[in-house]
Amino acid sequence: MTDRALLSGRDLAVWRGERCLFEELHFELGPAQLALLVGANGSGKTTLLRIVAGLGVPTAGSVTWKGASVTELTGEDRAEIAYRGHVEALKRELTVVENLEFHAAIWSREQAFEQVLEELKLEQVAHMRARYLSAGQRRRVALAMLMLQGAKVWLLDEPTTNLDSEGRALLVEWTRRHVAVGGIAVIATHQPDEFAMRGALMIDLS
Amino acid sequence: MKLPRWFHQLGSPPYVYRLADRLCPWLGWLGVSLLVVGAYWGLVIAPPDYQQGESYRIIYIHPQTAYIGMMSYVVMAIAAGIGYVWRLKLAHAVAVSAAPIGAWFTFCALFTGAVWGRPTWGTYWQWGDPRIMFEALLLFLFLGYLALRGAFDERDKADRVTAILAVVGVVNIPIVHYSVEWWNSIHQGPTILRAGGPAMTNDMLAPFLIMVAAFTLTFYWLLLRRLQGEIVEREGDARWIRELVGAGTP
Amino acid sequence: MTEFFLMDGHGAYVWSAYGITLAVLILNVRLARAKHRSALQRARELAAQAEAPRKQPTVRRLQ
Amino acid sequence: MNVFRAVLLRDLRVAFRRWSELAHPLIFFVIVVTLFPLALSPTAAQLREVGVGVLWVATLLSSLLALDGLFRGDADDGSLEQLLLSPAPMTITVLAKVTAHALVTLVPLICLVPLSAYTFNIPVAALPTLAAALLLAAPTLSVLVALGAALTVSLRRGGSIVGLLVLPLTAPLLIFGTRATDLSVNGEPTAAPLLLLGALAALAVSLGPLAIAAAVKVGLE
Repeated sequence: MTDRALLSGRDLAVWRGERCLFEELHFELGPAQLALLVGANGSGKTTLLRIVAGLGVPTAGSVTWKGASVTELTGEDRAEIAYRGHVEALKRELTVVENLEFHAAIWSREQAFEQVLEELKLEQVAHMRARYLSAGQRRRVALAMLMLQGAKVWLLDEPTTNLDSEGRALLVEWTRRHVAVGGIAVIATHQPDEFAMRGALMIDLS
Repeated sequence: MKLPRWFHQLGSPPYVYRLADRLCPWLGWLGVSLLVVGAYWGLVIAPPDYQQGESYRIIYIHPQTAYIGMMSYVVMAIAAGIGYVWRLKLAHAVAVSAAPIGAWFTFCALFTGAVWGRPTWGTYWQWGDPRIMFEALLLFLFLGYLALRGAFDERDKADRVTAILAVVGVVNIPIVHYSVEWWNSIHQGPTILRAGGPAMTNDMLAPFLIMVAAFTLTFYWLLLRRLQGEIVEREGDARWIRELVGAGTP
Repeated sequence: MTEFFLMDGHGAYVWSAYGITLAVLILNVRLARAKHRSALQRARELAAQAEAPRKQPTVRRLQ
Repeated sequence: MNVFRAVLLRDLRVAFRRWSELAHPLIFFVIVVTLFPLALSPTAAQLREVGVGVLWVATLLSSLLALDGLFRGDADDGSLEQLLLSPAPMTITVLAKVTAHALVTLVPLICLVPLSAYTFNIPVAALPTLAAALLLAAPTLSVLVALGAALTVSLRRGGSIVGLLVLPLTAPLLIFGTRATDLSVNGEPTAAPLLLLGALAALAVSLGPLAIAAAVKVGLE
């Protein structure tokens, strides 16, 4: 059972000093499933998402991907989980293309990102330094990187911030398509109904 | 890797807390009595050194404090390493408890070493003596550890980051020690004084060893008392703490 | 008795060395005790407060 | 291997696009070196006596200046997280970043040192050994500085304590480095200290990245 592509968390708990953010949290996501993470600011959405990504360490409990703890993943298993935080991991001094080429080299993916850039209407700014991009454009480049990585699991932390309505629609559609073809997505958001679909898991931290 | 049962028992805070409560009285009283006996023997009964005279009596405390300082760093580094690898909160608690003790004793060793240097070599800060320089560097390592620990407000992160510094530090200690020794040998040539001073006659050896034992016992008493404080702090409102505190122990 | 303290001129060094060592020992004993006692005091305050409310998040499936 | 190359090239490119920041350690070095003759009497013999030590201490201090950009820049814009989550082992990435830092800060510094050796009228014959010693010390110094940066990556004002964390560990470098230069100034064989510097470099380059990678992982927890 464990080798089936399963992302599961068992009795997760996080304490900050004497304050408890959450405890005894269990969840299990199989292929083609979506989870929406909701809760007020500071309720621990980002903390939980980083724990699921394997960046953060819970005070108790563990998160496993295909049976192995997410903190011990290496090689291809590691590349199957994509995490997009509030900041877009763009070097301000590099152009959009240079940033994408760098990430392609890191995930050893061939660089077919021209098509994605067009869809995101970024082809004019492709050779502009990331420092001169607007917040919305930077968000779109982060989306391009997400597509480039081609990960099975998407962990997105409030991905719709700074995106205009057109960008949001694109994101929602891509997420739906990603889940439809068997991908897993965990999205921390303040507008869950934007992504809501039948069978989605709703994790409310507040 | 299956760890032996006692290792797990050592890993459970309530067990260690009660163990410390049982051990501390013995360590404390034995340590203090040995300190008194050793000091009296060293100051009054033992003969002065034919070469250095009375100031030689500092040999009954300086090497001991230096040895405790060094041992504290090793205890700290090993505990921090175990805490980091096996994620044992208790091991981090031991490391945190050992650090300030080590820093204080290294400072004390530095002071007594410098004071001892005054009559023997004519200066307070004898660059020639590699041990003084090594003590100073060890003190900086301790201060670095304590400063780094103080810079974090979240305890878990502070534990794991300072653990890395402690392990890197302990790997560097032999390197620093031998490079300082090497540096001293080229500048001053073989010192007339053997590292430990002139050979100790038997009646000097006895108080020396008593003081070593006394300082070791005191170190463990201090370590366990601080460890108990750390354990209570780290366990927060765990059930066994509520019972312990509810029972209103001192 | 005085020549015992004078230690033919080396007295100042010997006694200051023993003095600082004694001071460090006593200081550490007090610090260790204070740490233990304040931790227990803090634990008493925590014990007095009610058990922290359960913070289990709700996990439900959308229909 | 291409991850090493990718990270190295990226860091070099970013560094050169912010080239003004590269100059800070060099300027600091020159200032420290020129201040010392002011503080001491300008007699040739005494300056040479002190000069070697001053050059080495100035090199240690100015290498500390450039460390903030090593990890903090990546941590703030989120790329350090992505590097941690990438399939490549973090030690390779860290090694690439340390190499980039060494090339960008220490190599120019090493080129500068022989020039400033003139101010302390260190004989020209000693310059090759001085440069060799600095080159051998560069990897160890870079690893130590990178470790200091990694340990304080999540601290806002981490820079202030890195000196306290790193400088005690540079004592062996200082001892062997100055010794090698003194020996060459007196024309004696300098093999021993240089070999010891080489040994330290081997240890630093092999074990250092493990500790640095661990420190970065914990720093971002």
